[in-house]
Amino acid sequence: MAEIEFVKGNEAIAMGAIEAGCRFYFGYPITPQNDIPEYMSRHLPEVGGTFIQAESEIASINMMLGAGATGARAMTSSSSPGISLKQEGISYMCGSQIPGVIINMSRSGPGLGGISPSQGDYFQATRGGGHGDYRTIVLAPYSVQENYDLTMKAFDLADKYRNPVVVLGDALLGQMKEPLRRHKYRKKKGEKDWILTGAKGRSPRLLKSLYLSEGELTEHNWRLYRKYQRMKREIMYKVEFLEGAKLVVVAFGSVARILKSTVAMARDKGMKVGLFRPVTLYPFPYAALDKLSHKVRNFMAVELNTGQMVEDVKLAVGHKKNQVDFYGRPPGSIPSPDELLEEIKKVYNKRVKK
Amino acid sequence: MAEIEFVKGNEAIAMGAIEAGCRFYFGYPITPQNDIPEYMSRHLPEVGGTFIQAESEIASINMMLGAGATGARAMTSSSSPGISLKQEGISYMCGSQIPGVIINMSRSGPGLGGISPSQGDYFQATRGGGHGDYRTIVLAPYSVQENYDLTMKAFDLADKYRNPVVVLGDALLGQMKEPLRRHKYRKKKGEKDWILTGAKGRSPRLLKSLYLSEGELTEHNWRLYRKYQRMKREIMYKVEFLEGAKLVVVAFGSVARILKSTVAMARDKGMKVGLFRPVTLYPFPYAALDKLSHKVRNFMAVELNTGQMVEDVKLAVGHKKNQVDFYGRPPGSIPSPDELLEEIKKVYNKRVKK
Amino acid sequence: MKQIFKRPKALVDVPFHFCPGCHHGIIHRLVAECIDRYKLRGSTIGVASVGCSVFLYDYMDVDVLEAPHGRAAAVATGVKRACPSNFVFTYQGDGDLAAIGTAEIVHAANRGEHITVVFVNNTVFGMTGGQMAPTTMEGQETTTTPFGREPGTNGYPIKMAEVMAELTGTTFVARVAVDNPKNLMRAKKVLRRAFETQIKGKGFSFVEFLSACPTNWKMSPERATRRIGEEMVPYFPLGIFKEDNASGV
Amino acid sequence: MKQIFKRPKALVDVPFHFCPGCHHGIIHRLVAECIDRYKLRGSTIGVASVGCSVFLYDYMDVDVLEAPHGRAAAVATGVKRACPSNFVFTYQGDGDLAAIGTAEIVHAANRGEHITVVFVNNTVFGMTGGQMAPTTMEGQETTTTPFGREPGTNGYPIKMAEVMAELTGTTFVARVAVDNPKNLMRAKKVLRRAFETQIKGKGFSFVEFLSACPTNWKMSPERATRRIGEEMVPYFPLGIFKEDNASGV
Amino acid sequence: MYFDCIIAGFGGQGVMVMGNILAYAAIREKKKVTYMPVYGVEMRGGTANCTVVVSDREIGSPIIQRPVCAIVMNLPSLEKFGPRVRKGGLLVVNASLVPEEEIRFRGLQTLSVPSRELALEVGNERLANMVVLGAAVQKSGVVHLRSLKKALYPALDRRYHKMIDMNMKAMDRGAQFVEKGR
Amino acid sequence: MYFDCIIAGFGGQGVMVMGNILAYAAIREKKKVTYMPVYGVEMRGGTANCTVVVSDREIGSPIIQRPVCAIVMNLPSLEKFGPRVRKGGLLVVNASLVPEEEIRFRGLQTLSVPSRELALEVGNERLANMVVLGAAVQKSGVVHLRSLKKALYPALDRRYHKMIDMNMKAMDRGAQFVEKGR
Amino acid sequence: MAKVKFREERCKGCGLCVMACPKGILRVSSRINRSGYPVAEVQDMEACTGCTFCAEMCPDVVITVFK
Amino acid sequence: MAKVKFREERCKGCGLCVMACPKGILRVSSRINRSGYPVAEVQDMEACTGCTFCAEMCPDVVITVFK
Ligand SMILES: Cc1ncc(C[n+]2csc(CCOP(=O)(O)OP(=O)(O)O)c2C)c(N)n1
Ligand SMILES: Cc1ncc(C[n+]2csc(CCOP(=O)(O)OP(=O)(O)O)c2C)c(N)n1
Ligand code: SF4
Ligand code: SF4
Ligand code: SF4
Ligand code: SF4
Ligand code: SF4
Ligand code: SF4
Ligand SMILES: [Mg+2]
Ligand SMILES: [Mg+2]
Repeated sequence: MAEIEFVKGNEAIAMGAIEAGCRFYFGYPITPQNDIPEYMSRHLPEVGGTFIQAESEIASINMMLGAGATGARAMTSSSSPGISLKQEGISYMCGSQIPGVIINMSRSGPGLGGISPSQGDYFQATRGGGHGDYRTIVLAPYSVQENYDLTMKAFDLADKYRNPVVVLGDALLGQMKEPLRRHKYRKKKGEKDWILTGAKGRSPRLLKSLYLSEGELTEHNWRLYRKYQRMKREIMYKVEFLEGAKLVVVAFGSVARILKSTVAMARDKGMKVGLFRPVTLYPFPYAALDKLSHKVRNFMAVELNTGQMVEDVKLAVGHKKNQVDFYGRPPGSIPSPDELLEEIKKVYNKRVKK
Repeated sequence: MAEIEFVKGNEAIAMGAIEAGCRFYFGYPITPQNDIPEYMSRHLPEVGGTFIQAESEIASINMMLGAGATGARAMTSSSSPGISLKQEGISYMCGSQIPGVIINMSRSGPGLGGISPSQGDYFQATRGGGHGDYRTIVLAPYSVQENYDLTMKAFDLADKYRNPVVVLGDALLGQMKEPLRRHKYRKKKGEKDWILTGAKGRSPRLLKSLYLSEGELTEHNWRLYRKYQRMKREIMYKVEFLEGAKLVVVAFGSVARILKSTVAMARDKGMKVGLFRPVTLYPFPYAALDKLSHKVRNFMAVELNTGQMVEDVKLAVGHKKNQVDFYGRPPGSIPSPDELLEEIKKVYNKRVKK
Repeated sequence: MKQIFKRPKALVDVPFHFCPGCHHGIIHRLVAECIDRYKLRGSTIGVASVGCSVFLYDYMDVDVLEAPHGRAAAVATGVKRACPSNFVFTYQGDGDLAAIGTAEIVHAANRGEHITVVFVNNTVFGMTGGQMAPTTMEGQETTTTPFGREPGTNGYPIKMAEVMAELTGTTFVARVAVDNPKNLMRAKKVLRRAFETQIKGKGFSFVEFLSACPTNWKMSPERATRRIGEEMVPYFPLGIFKEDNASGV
Repeated sequence: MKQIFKRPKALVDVPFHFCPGCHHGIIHRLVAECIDRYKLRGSTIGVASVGCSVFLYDYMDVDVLEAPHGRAAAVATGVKRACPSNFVFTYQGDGDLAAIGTAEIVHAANRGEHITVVFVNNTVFGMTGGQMAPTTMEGQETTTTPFGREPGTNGYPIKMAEVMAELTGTTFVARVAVDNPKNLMRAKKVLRRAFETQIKGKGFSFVEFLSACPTNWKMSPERATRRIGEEMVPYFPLGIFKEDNASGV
Repeated sequence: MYFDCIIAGFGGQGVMVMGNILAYAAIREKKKVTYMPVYGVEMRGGTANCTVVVSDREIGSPIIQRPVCAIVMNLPSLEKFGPRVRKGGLLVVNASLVPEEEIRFRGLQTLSVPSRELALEVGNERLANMVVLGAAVQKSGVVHLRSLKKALYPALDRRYHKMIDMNMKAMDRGAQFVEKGR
Repeated sequence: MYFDCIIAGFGGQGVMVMGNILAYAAIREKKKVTYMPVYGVEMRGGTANCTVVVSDREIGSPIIQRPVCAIVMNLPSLEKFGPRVRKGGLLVVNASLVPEEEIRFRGLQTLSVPSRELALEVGNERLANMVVLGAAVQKSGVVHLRSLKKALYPALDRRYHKMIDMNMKAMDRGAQFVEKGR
Repeated sequence: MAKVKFREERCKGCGLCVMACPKGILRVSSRINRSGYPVAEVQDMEACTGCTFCAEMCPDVVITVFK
Repeated sequence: MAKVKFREERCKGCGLCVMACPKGILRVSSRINRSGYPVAEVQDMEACTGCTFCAEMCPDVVITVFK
């Protein structure tokens, strides 16, 4: 297993899922993530798992809700428009505290948009595009290896918090191929004492999200809220080139990957630019960025959209106390490292060299 | 017409719609907004309009997309779970620039939740719960009269910007009855030169959201972005008791209505508390709050959820520079003016009287 | 004296929230009787839908999962695929199954999922206050067809049992009523056959119950019960539309 | 010499993006011919769906609206209700209409919307790379049925024309193929009848086209075209399943 | 002038229509009014209540934790809302369904109305709610009895207008009960 | 060591497999690699391209605006990617589909490979892509020709393994063309 | 000899048992239970055959039958 | 006397016209057009009856027929 394979990002996700014990996959085709269902349809049967191509994204998420309720590790995947359709189901899963893993290899919006990479679903993923107060952990890989590793992790987190977990990639991370090192999954301990298996020898169990008596739902919401607060333990982020940085670029996922080159180029040119990459988008690493903001005054969010995560950066570092600039490239074209360097230069010259 | 009627909030919305020239309604029943489709089914035929009870919320929003594309004034209404299901369609309408009015008389979430009032859909409404970068104007009435007036306005704004407009109420605003003064709708000028009517004597028209050639979608997204920026002209908010306020409570919709009593009570008790009520939730009145934050240091967001609009308040006034406290009451019980007074007192004593 | 009629064990001893004369109560009891009969109390996973029967879990002494409105068939698919040896049924109203849940029921049926679907057709959206359902009869007044259902605008009452029978994937499809003791006794037998279809691993079974909603029909319970035979049965004929191996009911 | 075959006027003079031998091209042309024949160029509103035919608007010289995947029938409902005197048609693939769009097509049909549905059944999700569709044949290998469609897991190929015919609300329902000149000529006539159904205000018309997808079937265009007669027609019989007033084709 | 009131009972007892009539009466008197209904899950049966606020000035909250007045039509409603009435406030009880001994709230004015008996006197036990409403209005003085009766026209569906006379009689009977103590 | 390259052509010309083989070859040499494909809308026909980055160190962007090398298999690809090659970079052109006169880029090394002719020599015109790839690798030296050939095993589906010999020959022919100029 | 027993507090007075009884010995009385419903009762227990129709038809499982 | 004309640059060499021609006078040549497809051609125009089958079957509307 330690052999290195050359794998497409989408496939790495499917591999990670199967390795982590996912035995049920429910999905509906949509570009650019079809390698996931295709891989699952071929390889799940080998491990005794079940692959179902559902009639729609809505059916998929609800099949997953059903499988998850029985304690099975289950996954669904889609891309932006399909994820929009799953929002009601995700809200139900959160309300009923049923785990499951949702992959969004997002594409361009709004509407039918296009099939190129995009980060336009940041708000949807981090704020819950469905109704009501709910949150899902959101993991944002930026390499094929992370696609694999974070998908595995997603299953553990889903079970740990009895909550759906979203892996937010995009067309770039799904289509890209890179060497992948597979590794054995070590199962997390823990009995599931809430699952539906038939009430043999015990009193019946019930999984629901309807709470009608006075105050009950308020309490349920606070209980969920406290759970979401506990998720802060899972916060992950990566930093690079922070030494003496005068400007910290904040970015996640595919654009963070591109910026890796850009920031190296900037350093080569003597610009003191660092890179901060949230790996958990929810919970967002507010505290880490806040801490950084005591040393660094200038931040710049870069996203493949017209400005979403930048709000979290502002909330974290307290704009009006610190500078938060933004460069957005909405989907439909992908910025190259060179183009991004130009944008960073503009900000750097304005803020740092002023 | 100047006669005063005693009308349920939901019905006021339906009346406002018909008065504003809405002739097509597509909807699917869900508590607590059923009075809207029921009113429409009875009264649209009187004015030659069409009421369709669709097979689902998804069908409803897509029927509206179809009717809107022909230039008709059309509306759909639902409540939280049903609105979640409309997110893909809303994203398409924004992407294709098709107007329409969407009423969300929101209820408790997450999941099936309950049928009591809630403000848990704030993020969904203001950030777009669907995929991609898109925005809808969000109007938040707080009385039966405003239900009527703002629904009328919603149709004008939808046409003006060729974009769906959301009216965000909740169970309280839908069920409450108050006297209503109807008034004649004055039609806004303007030909619709983009609508589909059959290409007789002209070249064909096309409404779509798919943009595949390199850079085209990026440009489309910026075009939409600029439109969303222009929407700032429509920002509305109301203030009360601002004279010498030491603490400004920020709230919208039903809870703002309840707070009207609370703040009056606080003033009676000599506490210098003011009330700031955003009427447009998107675009949010950032600038007005920012301006206020130069005079007032302490803000408190109050919401019927676990904390959503509070982020916008923080973004507006720059927390870390100003204090932003929060009281949330997630759905399942409604806070009374007295209870809210207690919460405000706590903050007031901590921040102002310290 | 021997007790010759008693409450089934699988029916939790609490009062129903249903309106007076609502047939949901009868249908609940019939389901519970089957659970008793086939000793399924310890192996059943019920899937509740959203409608007047949403509190199914308060009444059935089995594990229950609440599905979003219309999605019970998809949810049950997930449950049954993950737990093939459990007995899995859905309980769905006509709004739930025949309106918003059309795609889910058609495809669960077409896939031949090994589940049992209890479908309650009361020609209205009961829980939400009596709006038109896809099964609402021609001319019937509801809160959203105040002038009566007019096929030109609203289409025709949909015959779900017939549509289900048309699909290759279904094994057992029937329509019953509980409006009088005779029909009720037949319904019991049919429901048992539906249960047996799943128990024997034979595939997808579907039973449509014609059911009275006195409240939203704005009728007395008696009048409502009579309406079933007078108006509904002529349009929605009772009977078994499809079965694997026939044997007289 | 007279030109006895020419490109229909309603078909914009640009190359198709379809793969070599894809029948979508033929079907597009037949639709355009009908638009010409009935002089509908100025009054048609087409509703494009998502699938290989998504660029319908690039090819048809009429107003076109793009519907979200699966929702064309609902979108067309909105269009037609708002513009009852326009000619409104949808053009949908089998993934679009028979999978995600099941509820929308069933209910548009059941309401008897005055629209014409052109349904292209090529037994796969073409655009997304050849995944199983609800219409995929038993045993057929697709990218998501790598070992062939197995009814026990994936269900049976769904016969949409038959399901449509079963619904009370439909007026004209037929299945055709364009795999040889004879079938193609018949298809033309059937499509005209479907157009006439709407033009005469008679209600909902539905034509299912059996169509080859050489690329995803991994066959040469010739082999793919032959497959239609050899494998598809026996399971998906051609013919008119329902019509208002019969008159020989 | 400010008055608020919760009216509660079984679904079917007509508490919603009581609230509506009261609200219309206040509108007739050029007051500001809000009316807020709360239903249970059950379509029929179950419990229901509504809150009516009447004031000279613009009304803030349509929801009241501690009302000035409560009209309770059955025992569960008494138990739920009785304790919430403000000190010195008014508690109107449907004595036909609530045993006298259950009504023991300190510092309140209480008014027990034998609604069923009085309604039967007027001619129909279904008029019980009108009797209670007449009594409550007479006791509280929130609106004139005259306005209350006039309010029947806009408040009731045209179908029921033929019963307006009966309803007025029932209101009168309730008011009379307050005046005369019987 | 750092190298990046865009390979572009019609769908069906096998540009994706070229990129894959190159990537596998680099992996054999213990390099870091990324491969990024870009498809058009068309399932068949249309245009396709991929980007391969090879480096000793961890790779940042898998997408390159100005590559060190471009391999263009048809005229549209030349027009699109030719101008993007970095000064002093390498432009490999499929001379069988691109007229010589179209190739006029300053400051680049250009290599025109008559792929069809050479492939036919080896036995099958469908080997044209392998010829071009062999030539490009020989010219750029990004990996050893040996590694490139070995990379056929992991890169090709087992079904096509019987054709590996032919493919190797085609690569050799391409390399030879670079060496000998014919 | 047969006997039917009513669990009165559960009765909603719907009258379906009355409709169902072939002997016509049931009726909805004017007695009101705690939930505010008039309750069903037997008029002539002697005539009961124990056919269980009333119990089968009762939506609220109010009735049990002995024989 | 009939004539078929091919708009070669639109041809994708799918061969459906070849299949359709009752006279068997069409074939896909080895000529490649600008899009990289081999194109169809007539071998024996004299034999053409102008039945239009080829044109009807051509998915890319490459063929026009004269008679
Ligand atoms: C997504 C969504 N849409 C709508 C509703 C509201 N809703 C609840 S139950 C129901 C219909 C109930 O009708 P039916 O299924 O026929 O059941 P019945 O109450 O008649 O037994 C509806 C529309 C919902 N809960 N969720
Ligand atoms: C909500 C949503 N889900 C999935 C997709 C992806 N998608 C695009 S086309 C298609 C299916 C195409 O198949 P079909 O309708 O049969 O048309 P064909 O390409 O075969 O003509 C799918 C699943 C989408 N665009 N939107
Ligand atoms: S509303 Fe109708 S279906 Fe619902 S409980 Fe009452 S009678 Fe039964
Ligand atoms: S993929 Fe299939 S359906 Fe799509 S264009 Fe190609 S051949 Fe036609
Ligand atoms: S059927 Fe049951 S609930 Fe109805 S009246 Fe008879 S005993 Fe009471
Ligand atoms: S058991 Fe039969 S006879 Fe006896 S009361 Fe019931 S229905 Fe009547
Ligand atoms: S017109 Fe007929 S005969 Fe002539 S080439 Fe075409 S198919 Fe052959
Ligand atoms: S059918 Fe048309 S596209 Fe195909 S080979 Fe013949 S002319 Fe060319
Ligand atoms: Mg129903
Ligand atoms: Mg298809």
